[in-house]
Amino acid sequence: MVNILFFAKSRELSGVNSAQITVLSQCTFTNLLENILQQYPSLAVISENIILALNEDYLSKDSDVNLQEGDEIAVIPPISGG
Amino acid sequence: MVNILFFAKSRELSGVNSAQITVLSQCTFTNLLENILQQYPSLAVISENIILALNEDYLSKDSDVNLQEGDEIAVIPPISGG
Amino acid sequence: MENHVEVRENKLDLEKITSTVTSPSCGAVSVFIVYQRNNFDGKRVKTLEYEAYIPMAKKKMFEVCQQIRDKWEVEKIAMEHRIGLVPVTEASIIIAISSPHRKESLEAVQYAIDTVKAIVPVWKKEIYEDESSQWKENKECYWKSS
Amino acid sequence: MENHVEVRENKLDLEKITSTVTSPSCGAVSVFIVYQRNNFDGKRVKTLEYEAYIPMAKKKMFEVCQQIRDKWEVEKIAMEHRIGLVPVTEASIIIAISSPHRKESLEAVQYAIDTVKAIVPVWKKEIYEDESSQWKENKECYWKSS
Repeated sequence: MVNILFFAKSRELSGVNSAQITVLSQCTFTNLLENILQQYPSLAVISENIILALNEDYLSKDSDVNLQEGDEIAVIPPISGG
Repeated sequence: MVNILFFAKSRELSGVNSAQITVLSQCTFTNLLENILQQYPSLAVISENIILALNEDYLSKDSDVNLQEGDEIAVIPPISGG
Repeated sequence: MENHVEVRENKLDLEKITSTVTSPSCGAVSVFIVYQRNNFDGKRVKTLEYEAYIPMAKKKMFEVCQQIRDKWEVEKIAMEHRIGLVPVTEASIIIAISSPHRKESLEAVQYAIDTVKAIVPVWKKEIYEDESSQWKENKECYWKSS
Repeated sequence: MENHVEVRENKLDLEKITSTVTSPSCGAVSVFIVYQRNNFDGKRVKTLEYEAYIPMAKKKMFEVCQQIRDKWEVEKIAMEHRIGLVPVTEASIIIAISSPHRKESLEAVQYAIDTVKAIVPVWKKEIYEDESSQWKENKECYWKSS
């Protein structure tokens, strides 16, 4: 189980701020995103426009991901701070 | 007669803030500076390091100068504002 | 070497943020402030709403500080981002940087705002007078598809 | 299009100067502040004394504003220079510039301080703790011989 956080448009689409989900402990970025999209199909409309963060660092889209119990994944739509 | 103003080091050397002096009404920058140095010989030590302003604009060192009664000349050592 | 980073819900205090970077040995302070504009593409903006992934936002702001120190000789860096409802004409971010010489702080503050806009997870929603709203996207954000 | 220029004997008010350049249509404000340092070449500076050829200084500051407007699309410009005794750690000049987009105000504020140092007739005398003193010379001043 990992914690998943949603922000901005991804929060509005998923309808939740955060949740606990089960994902594969070893996978690619693409697998992980697909897995999240299966569990939150409402995110499909912004799926091309999302990056994921793991424990407060951005994941590269071509990276392999190793997840541990209690890790924090964030679904990050394009930012607009400043 | 023109008004002459002294600032910073030129004020300290001349010993006055301002004065009225008689100068040629038509001359070169170099003539005007020489004329001022004759009347205020204490400025000689900074003569290589001075620019003159006429009515609040810098004079170019190679310019001809036309002066009228009541004009304001300023003796301007290197600036250090900001 | 001091980095001050904050994400807060209340009004940003320009005087206070600037004073955190002054020091008797530093002559130059450059400050950059983003104020909220009252219009976008001709639509009147009623208010702005900011949200942040706060711990990650602070972590990335500290990373921006470190990147600046890798590139320029600056003394102190302060950056505060406001979140929540931000009224039009009020500041959403203030960045202040001091350095012994002016070139460094001026270049660093420019790099700072460019990089904050690219990597710090903060989101802005513009709420218009006709009650419509829109999540904005910084052009500096690399995973923006369009 | 507004230019605010002042040469004053009392303390400069950062908040007030910055507020003169904000407007509901301008998102970016860049500010540059010069604070007085407490040392020069290892000598401790006790206090600073500034003097200005005030009417010409203001005239040249307005010329700097105009040069900026010839080069960048900025909204409002404010610059205030303090004269008289300026305690160490207090500001001698504050320049604030607003623009619709940040690049303009950031570049303009850099140009502003560079040009002020080159053409505005203001002089600074550093008075050291050993009672010696020295008139400073900006390296940007073109008629400086050395």
